[in-house]
Amino acid sequence: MYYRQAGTYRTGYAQDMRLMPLKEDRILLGLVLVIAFAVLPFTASDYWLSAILIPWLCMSLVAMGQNILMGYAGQLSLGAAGFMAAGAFACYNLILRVEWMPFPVAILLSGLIAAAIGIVFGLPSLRVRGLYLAVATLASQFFIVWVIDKFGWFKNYDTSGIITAQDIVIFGKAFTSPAEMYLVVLTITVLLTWAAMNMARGSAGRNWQAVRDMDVAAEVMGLSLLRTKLQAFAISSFYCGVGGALFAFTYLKSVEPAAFDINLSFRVLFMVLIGGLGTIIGSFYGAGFILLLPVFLNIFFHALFGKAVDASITSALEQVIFGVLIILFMIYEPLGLAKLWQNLQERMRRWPFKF
Amino acid sequence: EEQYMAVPSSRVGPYSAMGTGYYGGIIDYMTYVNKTGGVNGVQLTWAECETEYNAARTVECYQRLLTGPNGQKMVVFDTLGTPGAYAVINRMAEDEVVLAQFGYGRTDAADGRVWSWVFNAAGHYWSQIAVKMNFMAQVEGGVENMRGKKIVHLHIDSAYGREPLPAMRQIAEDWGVNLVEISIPPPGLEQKSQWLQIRRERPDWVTFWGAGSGMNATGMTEAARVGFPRDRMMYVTFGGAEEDMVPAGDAAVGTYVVANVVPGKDFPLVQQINEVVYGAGAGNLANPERVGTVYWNRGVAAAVMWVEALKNAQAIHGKDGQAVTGPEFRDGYEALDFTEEKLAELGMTGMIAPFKLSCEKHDGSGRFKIMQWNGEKFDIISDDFVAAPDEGFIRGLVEASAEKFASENGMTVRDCP
Amino acid sequence: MNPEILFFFEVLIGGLLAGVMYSLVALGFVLIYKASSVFNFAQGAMVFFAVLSFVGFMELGLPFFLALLVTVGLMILVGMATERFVLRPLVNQHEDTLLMATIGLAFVLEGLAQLVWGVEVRRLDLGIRDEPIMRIADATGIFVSVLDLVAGLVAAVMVAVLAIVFSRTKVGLGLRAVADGHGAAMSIGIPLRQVWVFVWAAAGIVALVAGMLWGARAGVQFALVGLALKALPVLIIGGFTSVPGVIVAGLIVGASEKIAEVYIGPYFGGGIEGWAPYMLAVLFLMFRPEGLFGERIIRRV
Amino acid sequence: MNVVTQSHIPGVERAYPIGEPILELDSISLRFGGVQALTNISFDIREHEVRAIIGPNGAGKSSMLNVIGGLYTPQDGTIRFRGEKFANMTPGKAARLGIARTFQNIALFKRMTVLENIMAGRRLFTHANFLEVALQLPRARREELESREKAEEIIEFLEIQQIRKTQVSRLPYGLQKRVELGRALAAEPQILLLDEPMAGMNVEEKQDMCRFILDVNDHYGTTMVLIEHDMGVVMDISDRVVVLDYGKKIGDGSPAEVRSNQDVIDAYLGVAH
Amino acid sequence: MTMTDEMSAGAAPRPALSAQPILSVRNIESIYDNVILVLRGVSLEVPEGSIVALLGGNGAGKSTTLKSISTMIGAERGRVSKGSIHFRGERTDQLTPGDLVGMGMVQVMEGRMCFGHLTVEENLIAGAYTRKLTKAQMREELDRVYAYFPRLRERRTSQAGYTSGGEQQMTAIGRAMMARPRMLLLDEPSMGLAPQIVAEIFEIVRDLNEKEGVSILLAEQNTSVALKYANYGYILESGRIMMDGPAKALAENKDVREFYLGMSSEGRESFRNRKSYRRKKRWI
Ligand SMILES: Nc1ncnc2c1ncn2[C@@H]1O[C@H](COP(=O)(O)OP(=O)(O)OP(=O)(O)O)[C@@H](O)[C@H]1O
Ligand SMILES: Nc1ncnc2c1ncn2[C@@H]1O[C@H](COP(=O)(O)OP(=O)(O)OP(=O)(O)O)[C@@H](O)[C@H]1O
Ligand SMILES: [Mg+2]
Ligand SMILES: [Mg+2]
Repeated sequence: MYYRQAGTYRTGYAQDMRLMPLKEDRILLGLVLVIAFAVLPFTASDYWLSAILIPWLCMSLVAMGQNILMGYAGQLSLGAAGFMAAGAFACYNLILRVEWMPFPVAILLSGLIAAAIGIVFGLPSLRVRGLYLAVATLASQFFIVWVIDKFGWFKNYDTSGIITAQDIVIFGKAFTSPAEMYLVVLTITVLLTWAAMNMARGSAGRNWQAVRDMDVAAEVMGLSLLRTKLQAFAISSFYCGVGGALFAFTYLKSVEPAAFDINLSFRVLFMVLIGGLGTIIGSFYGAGFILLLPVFLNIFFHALFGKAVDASITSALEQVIFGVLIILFMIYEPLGLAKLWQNLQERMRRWPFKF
Repeated sequence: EEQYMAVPSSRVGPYSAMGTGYYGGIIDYMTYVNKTGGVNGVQLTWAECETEYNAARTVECYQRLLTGPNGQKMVVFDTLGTPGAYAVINRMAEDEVVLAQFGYGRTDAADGRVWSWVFNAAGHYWSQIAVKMNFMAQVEGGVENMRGKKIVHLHIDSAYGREPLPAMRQIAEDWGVNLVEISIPPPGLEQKSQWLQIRRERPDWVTFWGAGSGMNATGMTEAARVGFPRDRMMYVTFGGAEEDMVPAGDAAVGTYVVANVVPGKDFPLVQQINEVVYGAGAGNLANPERVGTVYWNRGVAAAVMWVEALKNAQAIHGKDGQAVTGPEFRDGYEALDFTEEKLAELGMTGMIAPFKLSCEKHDGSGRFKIMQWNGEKFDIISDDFVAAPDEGFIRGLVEASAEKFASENGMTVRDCP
Repeated sequence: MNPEILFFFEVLIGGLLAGVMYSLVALGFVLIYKASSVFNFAQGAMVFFAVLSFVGFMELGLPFFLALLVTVGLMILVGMATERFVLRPLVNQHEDTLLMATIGLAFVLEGLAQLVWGVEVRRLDLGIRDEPIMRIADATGIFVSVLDLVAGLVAAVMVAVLAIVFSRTKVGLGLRAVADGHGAAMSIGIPLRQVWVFVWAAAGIVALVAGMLWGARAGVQFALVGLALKALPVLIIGGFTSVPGVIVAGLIVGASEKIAEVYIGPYFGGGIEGWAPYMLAVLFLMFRPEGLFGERIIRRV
Repeated sequence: MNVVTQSHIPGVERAYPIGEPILELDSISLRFGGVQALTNISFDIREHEVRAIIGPNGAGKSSMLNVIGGLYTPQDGTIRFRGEKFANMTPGKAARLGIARTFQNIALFKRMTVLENIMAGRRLFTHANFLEVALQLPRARREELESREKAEEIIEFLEIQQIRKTQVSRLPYGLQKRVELGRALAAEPQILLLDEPMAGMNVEEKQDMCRFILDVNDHYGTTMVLIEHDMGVVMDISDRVVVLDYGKKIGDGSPAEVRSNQDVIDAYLGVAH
Repeated sequence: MTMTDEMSAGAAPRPALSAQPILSVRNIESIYDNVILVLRGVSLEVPEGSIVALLGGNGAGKSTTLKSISTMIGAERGRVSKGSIHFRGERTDQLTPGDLVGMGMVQVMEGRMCFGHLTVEENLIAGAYTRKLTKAQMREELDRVYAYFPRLRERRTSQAGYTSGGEQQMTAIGRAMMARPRMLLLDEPSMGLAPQIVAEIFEIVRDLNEKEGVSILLAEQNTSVALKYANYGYILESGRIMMDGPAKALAENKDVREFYLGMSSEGRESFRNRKSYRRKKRWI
């Protein structure tokens, strides 16, 4: 077993406070990054890059946003898709209307725009909590999509009311092939993940969690609930916005507002719950599970039965199995995939002992 | 030799009824072709993928189906839905795949100079709305009588629901028709406010542009509740199927719908499929009763065009008895020419209107039959297919819109011979 | 009477009638939330599952009432199964966990329903006329159908019954106790399992009723799942924990959304019904964070 | 007035002799709907002293602390801090004035570790905004290190090193109380409000807790307001005691005085002491 | 030294009072989340009609022991992984808390586990959930409890969530009494209660025990009171029974006096004289 915690000593808190105190973890991370950046782009098939990896990374970002708000700040929200839409259409219009606009700047700005909207729709959180807040945030979901759908300007008055995402151009270089777009998405995802982890572990994250776990105590410590909650809403929406923009520009490519409907918001919610509330990395697991499991089930069933069994039956069956898996999950590890992985590590450390 | 086909079906969720019927028809016809010697000996194989009628998953399916199990590349893609079509429409040229929008999707794609890979062989929403208004004119006793009449366009609040408006507004203006647009937010299982508005407007006609039989059926029941005559309502092709009428019960009786592909069991082709495929128990429909229904027949017709396109492609590129590539298929599809004779020989006379595609003309006849629901089935009430009042005009709109799009997105407009 | 005013009343009444239909769906949520502080995501799926099964049984040749009986039995079974395989293993877990589990349940029910009964759209004929009652129409110019009245009646009765169960009966006390704390409830011997089976079965039956009334209009089909969305604003305005709140809030939502759509909608090209109720709900929450009738959230230090 | 100069450790001069009133409460009244939680209560708290509040259950002790901490706003009455008048105290203000507290029903951040809880207590000493934190800019890093060091200092002091990284919800009740004290200390308060810090502890643990309280009071001169039911503790470690009963003040003075006060005996102590 | 062999002997349960035990716990191990082993072989007996005290420091495992007995531990992702528990001769491992309440065992859980949204009186009524009572009988029962806790009568109509800590503790105990148990498991009943109420409550406990013959197992930190009222005591430290014996004997024991009663040879030692060194319990 490679996993040894014993024998790893730390001198000074700085070292203890590193992102990954364990050497093994750092090695693992490095490996993952190398594969993600250097290996996959050249080895993975276009299908994998454009239909699996890209959407997965995009949705992971969105889930991360949802997780910051829900998992860390404890503000149950259902507006994710709305903010994705905001980001996507902001990005489109920025590039459309400001010809010199470089893609990275556009992405950043669309994130910020989403964040601004997020703050507005976060206001109810000051008085409203829990499920009530969740339903209240649905208002943002419906309203944002409705506005974009209603007013032609957002879609440059396209006759069929859809936008066609422009090509991604960075410093004159166009990123159009699946591999290239994958690299763009990957880079942004890695950067934002790093930032999210820092916030989550740092004072920002502690403030959010304080508000989540015991807002009275947090207030008594001199924490302003108002600022903390709105901050969480803003950051969360930022991530959703960026995720949405990338999703539109690298995956959907041509987008109608309806693509960001309520069901998408729910799916994002599932991702966070399955992945694990209050864990950044869990967002990736969750997004993977919710986004890809149905796909794999579908592939699997068609491979298994081919044309022998009526596809209507297999499709329905897939749904059932998906549901059962979710339930089993919650029973076996309510804290989500992230915790599952953690326990695994625990086991490895203690191995071969039980306790 | 085999030719790989892609079937991005939607068999679960709100649009499952539609999906099972349509793709059932497609698969049944392909089975039929295989059982009757294939396409000049080429057997059809296909892979299916569940889209749940959802844009994101359609994209995934598109990528997944792009190359088939046998390594062949997909030649044609048909999403049976506007959202799906929009999600993939920009990939066609690049991947060299034909997007066969069978009576749905992006209208101005009918201009082959701009959208060289996209087809509307079963007509599109502009021709459809024009036909409807033409029919109204007939009923009212001539276009001149339309002046001052009021039409409510009651549509789902989405791109698809608004698609016919450009054409509709134009015609209404020309005819002096008073057009009122009222939208229904999805899922539209509850349309009280809309119908109250209609009651106040007291229109002469309502064109209903809904999605999903929930919304469509509710449209009719609500109409009944405010006492609006059903025989003054015309349903869109995606609301004009048995699945939409039956749930509304008596409330549906009298409702008009238009059909780009006429339902019915009596067409020789349908009967042959019935005995060859279902006779051998190889049918795809869980419930064989649905053979001959609107969506199933539509699926069959769509598949017929695939197969005819394959034949043309083989002929054009001298690949008789061999599989063809995307570009070859496209040429074949562009060369589709459904004359009366052709239809007769296919055993589908009167099932679709004759039409001919070409380099620039990617839309089919643009003609529809008018049907009326009698509580049991649809009565065909126009013995021939009805055309738009001024087909040239519609075509003009299409080309204008296509050119606008091309210039905006820097697409090259190819010039056709 | 001035037609404009008359029309306004029509809109109002139409809205109220629609509101009743929303309440029917919302009721199921309240039932389960009140008794276990679980937000039952699967409620919409239950509506679909219940009524589809009902129609399915009728197609199998069962007469109306027998089919109804069998379906009720089925929903009780569903309740038991849910308790056994979903809730029991999750005793004392965080609400999010239970929420997630009910989401899984939703997928299962949707899948099963389509697996067993197929995806065709069914028609449901309750034998209740849904055309305007002419006598009323002639007298007042306002259109009301028998089905409307029946729906109103059914809703009223169900709400009354459940309200009494919760506030007056021993079972009701047990339910509320469980909602306040699984652990404490268990420790004094309140049988969690029975309690849960009870509410879930009840919610299932409520779902069936709602499904039948909706299905009679929109047809029995998957789209019914989406009804849950219509219920949510009703829930927060009424308060997740209040049975009477459901009906009041339902009426408020129905009326205001219709009035908004008819009188304000046109200025924005319509379709504001989609979000108007939620905006309204937010406004309400600003003044009463627990809804109109919801229990105050107790926070002590 | 008799200024106590004796340190808690007999024979040693007190580093911070008890000084002028730092907090004065003037005729505070608090109602909850029907319940009259506090009626017209006035007393003061002197700098550096250990001030105990005792009284039967439901007397209004916690409510009193909540008023001081700005969680409850009294219907009337005023609070003076170092002579400055505060009509409506808010939790934020209180915190900035240097008032920290622990809660009767533990109010720790359940899903965080001991260390995180205590570091969270450093709120008022962290100024880096979330961007600096996200990008790990120098100030953020520096502050993070500082609060970590301070937190460790407190952990040492409270002797909870072993459970540094344990999630607090996993800790037994007594330890949670200790962590809560740690979180309050992290704010380096001038006044520390302790609501039954020793409830549910056995004698030995109470002795430890007392030691912590007194040490803090000695080393930092922190003023302590202490609610406690264990008369032994109250008598031993407090300088002055207020007695509440049914929201009214029935006694105020040195432990000895209070103990001999007949009302107090009747209302609170009962025969058993 | 004495304590060590005390311990080695103490591990095995010694035959307690003559009467046959209503509750006997044999060498159980309890574990949370399948990883956190809390009880490492605890054995104890509660003779019919006696009051037994379970003493020990924080995290010793008192609550866990009680939860294991009432099977409530299952609700916290914990389980008894070894050993057996018998209540009135029946093995409890297959029973639910509900069954046990039916058999006459009620646990009053640590901390104020009231139903916050229910009124005090509703809380009490809920306590009688397992019993079939007429309105009249219910009234009697309530009056009986109110007789014990007059303060609850005053606050009966207010939501339990808004009552003071002590009031909530009383509500919890009163609620348990409503079930007319044969055996009560009390987890720190004195916690957060004013001295005279503590005295009251223990008097009540004794009454229950003497008048109604209720057997009682109580986990307590307040050793002096506990030993004052109990017949027999067990001392639990880090999941093991360290010593046990008749309450009197324990109260006399030197170490118990020092560590649990805070008595030194010359009377009670003040909380002021702080030991600057950290005392470790010698026997761990
Ligand atoms: N937020 C509140 N809402 C309603 N009533 C309250 C609230 N807080 C306290 N009370 C009431 O005020 C009275 C005093 O409560 P408080 O908690 O201050 O008593 P206490 O002295 O702390 O008692 P204990 O020693 O048991 O903690 C009690 O009767 C309680 O019911
Ligand atoms: N739900 C739980 N999950 C994990 N560990 C737990 C749980 N409950 C208790 N523990 C652990 O079990 C040990 C014993 O806890 P327990 O509550 O039984 O102690 P105790 O004797 O009751 O202490 P106290 O007197 O403070 O109540 C503690 O170390 C605690 O960390
Ligand atoms: Mg208190
Ligand atoms: Mg305990």
